Amino acid sequence: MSEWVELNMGPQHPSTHGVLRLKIKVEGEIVREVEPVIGYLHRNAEKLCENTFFCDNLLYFDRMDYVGAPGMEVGYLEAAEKLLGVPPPERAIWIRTIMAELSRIASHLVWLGAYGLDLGMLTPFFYAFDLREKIMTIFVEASGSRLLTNYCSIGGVYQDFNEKIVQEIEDFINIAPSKIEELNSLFVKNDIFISRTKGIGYMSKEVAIDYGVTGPMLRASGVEYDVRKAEPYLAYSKVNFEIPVSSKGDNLARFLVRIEEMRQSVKIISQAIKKLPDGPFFNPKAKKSMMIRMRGEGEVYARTEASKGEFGVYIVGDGGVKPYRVRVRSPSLKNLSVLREIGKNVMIADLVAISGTTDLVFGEIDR
Amino acid sequence: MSLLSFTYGIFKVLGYDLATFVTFLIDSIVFLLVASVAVAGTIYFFRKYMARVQLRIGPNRVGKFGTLQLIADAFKLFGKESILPRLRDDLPYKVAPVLVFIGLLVAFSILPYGSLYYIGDIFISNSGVGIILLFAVLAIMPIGELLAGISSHNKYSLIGALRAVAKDISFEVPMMLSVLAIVVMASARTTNSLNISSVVTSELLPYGILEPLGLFVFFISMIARASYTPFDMGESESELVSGYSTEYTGMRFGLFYLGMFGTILLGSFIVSLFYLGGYNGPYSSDIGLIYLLIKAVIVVVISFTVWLAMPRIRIDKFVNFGWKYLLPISVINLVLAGFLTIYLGW
Amino acid sequence: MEVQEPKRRIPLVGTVEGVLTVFKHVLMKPVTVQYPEEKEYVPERFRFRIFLNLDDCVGCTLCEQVCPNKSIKMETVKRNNPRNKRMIYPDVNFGTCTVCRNCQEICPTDAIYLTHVFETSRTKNSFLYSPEELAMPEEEVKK
Amino acid sequence: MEFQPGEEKGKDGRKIIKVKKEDLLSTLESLKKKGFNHLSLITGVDRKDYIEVVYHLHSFESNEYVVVKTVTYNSKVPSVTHLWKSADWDEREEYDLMGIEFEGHPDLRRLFLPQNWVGHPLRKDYNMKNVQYINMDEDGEDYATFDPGDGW
Repeated sequence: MSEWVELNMGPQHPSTHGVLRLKIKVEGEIVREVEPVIGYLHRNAEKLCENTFFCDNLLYFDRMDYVGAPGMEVGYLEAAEKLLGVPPPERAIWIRTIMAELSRIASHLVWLGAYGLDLGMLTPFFYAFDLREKIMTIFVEASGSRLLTNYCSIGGVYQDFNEKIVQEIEDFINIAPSKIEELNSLFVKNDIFISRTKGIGYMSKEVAIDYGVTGPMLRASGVEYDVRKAEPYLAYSKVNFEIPVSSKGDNLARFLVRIEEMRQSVKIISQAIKKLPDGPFFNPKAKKSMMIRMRGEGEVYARTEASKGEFGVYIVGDGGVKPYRVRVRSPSLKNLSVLREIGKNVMIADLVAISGTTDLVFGEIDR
Repeated sequence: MSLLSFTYGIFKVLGYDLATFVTFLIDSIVFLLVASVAVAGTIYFFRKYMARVQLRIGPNRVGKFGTLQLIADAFKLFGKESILPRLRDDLPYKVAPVLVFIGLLVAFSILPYGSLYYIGDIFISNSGVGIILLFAVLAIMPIGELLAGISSHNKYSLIGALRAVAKDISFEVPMMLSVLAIVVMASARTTNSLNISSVVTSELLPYGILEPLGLFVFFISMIARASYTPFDMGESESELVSGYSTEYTGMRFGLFYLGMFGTILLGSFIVSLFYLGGYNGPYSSDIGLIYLLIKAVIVVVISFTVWLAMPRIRIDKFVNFGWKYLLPISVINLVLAGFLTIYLGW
Repeated sequence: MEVQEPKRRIPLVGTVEGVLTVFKHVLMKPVTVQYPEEKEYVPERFRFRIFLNLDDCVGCTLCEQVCPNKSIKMETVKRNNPRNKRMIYPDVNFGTCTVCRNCQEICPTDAIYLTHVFETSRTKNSFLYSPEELAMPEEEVKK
Repeated sequence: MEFQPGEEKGKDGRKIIKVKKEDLLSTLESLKKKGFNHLSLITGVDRKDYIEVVYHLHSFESNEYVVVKTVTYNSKVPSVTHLWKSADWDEREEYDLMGIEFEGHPDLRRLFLPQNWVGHPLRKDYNMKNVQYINMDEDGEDYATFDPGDGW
């Protein structure tokens, strides 16, 4: 009984979140082999970055993880500012922290809704997006764009937070916890949801480390590792938060870790908004006409904890106005590569459930 | 007084043979139209309801409150090019959607719908073995699904059809057992316990109160029959694209779509007839149809809410659930029904 | 911090609770904004349509250089402007513009700026705005 | 600039170990034994005459970070897939875009681009004027072509 059928899931498939293509070999309902095929959204952002100024490159980073764009901007700026020697002022650091955490919640909410759709739940998607809309309002108030904010810039942020934005963030902090609880209860109270996630898609600690998995997926496998704690950047060393960890390593653990991360992010934002210092929001060295004249030399690697995992940017400068080489460590790519291992010998329905918990965003994987 | 005699009264001048023929023809056509409109109304209601539950507005552009949206959709579906897969098995591929829809319409015409003032009892067929006939007709629909899945020559369709069949086998037996319990209960009160209208008329206390387990099993079976979430493994759109209807476009797909919503409506009618007291109600018995409709709408709302709130169960878990839980529950229910009937005489 | 798995409960109770939670939302107000009839609130910092002040433009080409995806190209316009001797002005292709605001940031004379206007729907391939069209209000730009 | 093996501190404060290509595997093996169980990133930097290959290693236990650098003149580097599985796709990506051949990689194919793509885009001498189009063949595999009529 080893008659398998090769089934082609994607690139146009309802549950592959964009353009993932899974070549799977099924034996009846059981998946024997998975081979992810990627590259359908490949734009070669690394090459594009080599041909534009340091200040413009931000744009391509917005378009990587497009569901939580400010988080990606922060990652790039961590590296670029070190290379160019224009550190942001204190207020900009706190503003960026808030934006990064908001984008983490925004990204997790998209994942949450899409995960519901993967499992066949139609409604939580809309509740998640309803809450996400509040974050989008904050983004649009702060930056003028909803999705691809392009808010941070080298040496600070484009525009300062005003009272209205602070007010909206406070409103968000007030309503977010109860909405997150409601969303959470829609899922975890459901017996069918538990049966679809508990014990499914087990990933051991060793496998996770070996494949370079980071972020919530790694933490759900029992490694208490978060760049925000391990190598604090921005203002993360000055706020209190906890890293959710689970030793179970299954779909449910990954689900719960992400939910808990959202709660912790709300906590971080509420602390940051209180501690938001006054002062300049922009490093005068990087202002206006300096934009295209900034030169960087040497090489810098900066890593940040994006919503998907460890997001690293490696920039090599040769003293020119454009970077010599930009390399991006995409967390989703590493998280997807482990699907070959944990997607084996499960049912088709489970494969969808597992690839849902890896939280794929193809802008970032294919770059 | 019934719908048939009411119509016969109008055409009496034509003589017995011709009048009977015309009566049945006209009544059938009216029934067909009403059933189709009711199914379309269910779809409209679903879209509105889903939108409101999801904090949206729903169709509101075509006609007042979007009521004409379905007509627009129907035109769209008719106007679409029907793309036929090259490797199809032609006849079964074309027959399958029709089979699903026909099975549904026939099932509609078997049910009694209570009475309304001047028209009287509304039914087309009042067969003495109505219950058996009803479930025999309902068993046509899975054949259509299977044919659709196999004849499309698509891997997704094939897996979907296999899932649909596995699902059907695992809930049919409990469903029939729970219906059998109804027949057992009814047999104490009426001589004709296989006739649907006499079963319902004997149902002074709704059987759902006497047999909550039966109601549970039957409701789940009706969800599985209509194949929406949580039991839509056959056409699970996030796993198998669209299951057995993957290769269908245009009006052929529309028939599957209508079939699904029609089954929800039919299932609600059956549930309210068998378990919720049907067209029995307080005060006048002349408005039985209204009672039935109210009950059916409540069941439809419950079905839709379940649909929108639940994730999809995995096929092997459902088969397990069917054989290990639903079947024993329905057997217990049957035993209880017998006990209640024989010893307590309820 | 170890996350806690939900406690085991009586089967179906939680499921019914979930169904009720969903049902409760029927009574809530829809969040949809019916766009063409209801105008959505436009935030203060929202920017889209690029305007050009032809009198202020000095033709320095900085905006062309800084535009990340080459949406801005310089174009010759015969116009009497003593500050713009080369008579070159930027045109903008809105089909590729990402509203990054770099042109506005870098413009030394604030001649090019972004505005709240965003209803610039066009048929395919007519997104290129010449310098004169950039100076006109949106309603007057006939495409 | 001549490549000198040795250690130095980078601009971002990370320890950089520069090794010759011959010593690469033994260095990485000893680092892995020391507990650097997370290979974060493999980067190739095209320096025109030679290619620099950079390995970012990280240890979850001690939270240390180390960067290993090597150079190759014939764009061939030994593969480290047997040490870290995460090297698999990284090496495929670098092969795809940078053209570094990782010797001993079990399945060295292009990761993003179609298999018959001409050239490696991240090379400095890659001709960007030479447009290639992508289309799909009967089996669903992508292929690249120079003919604009064939692509989409």
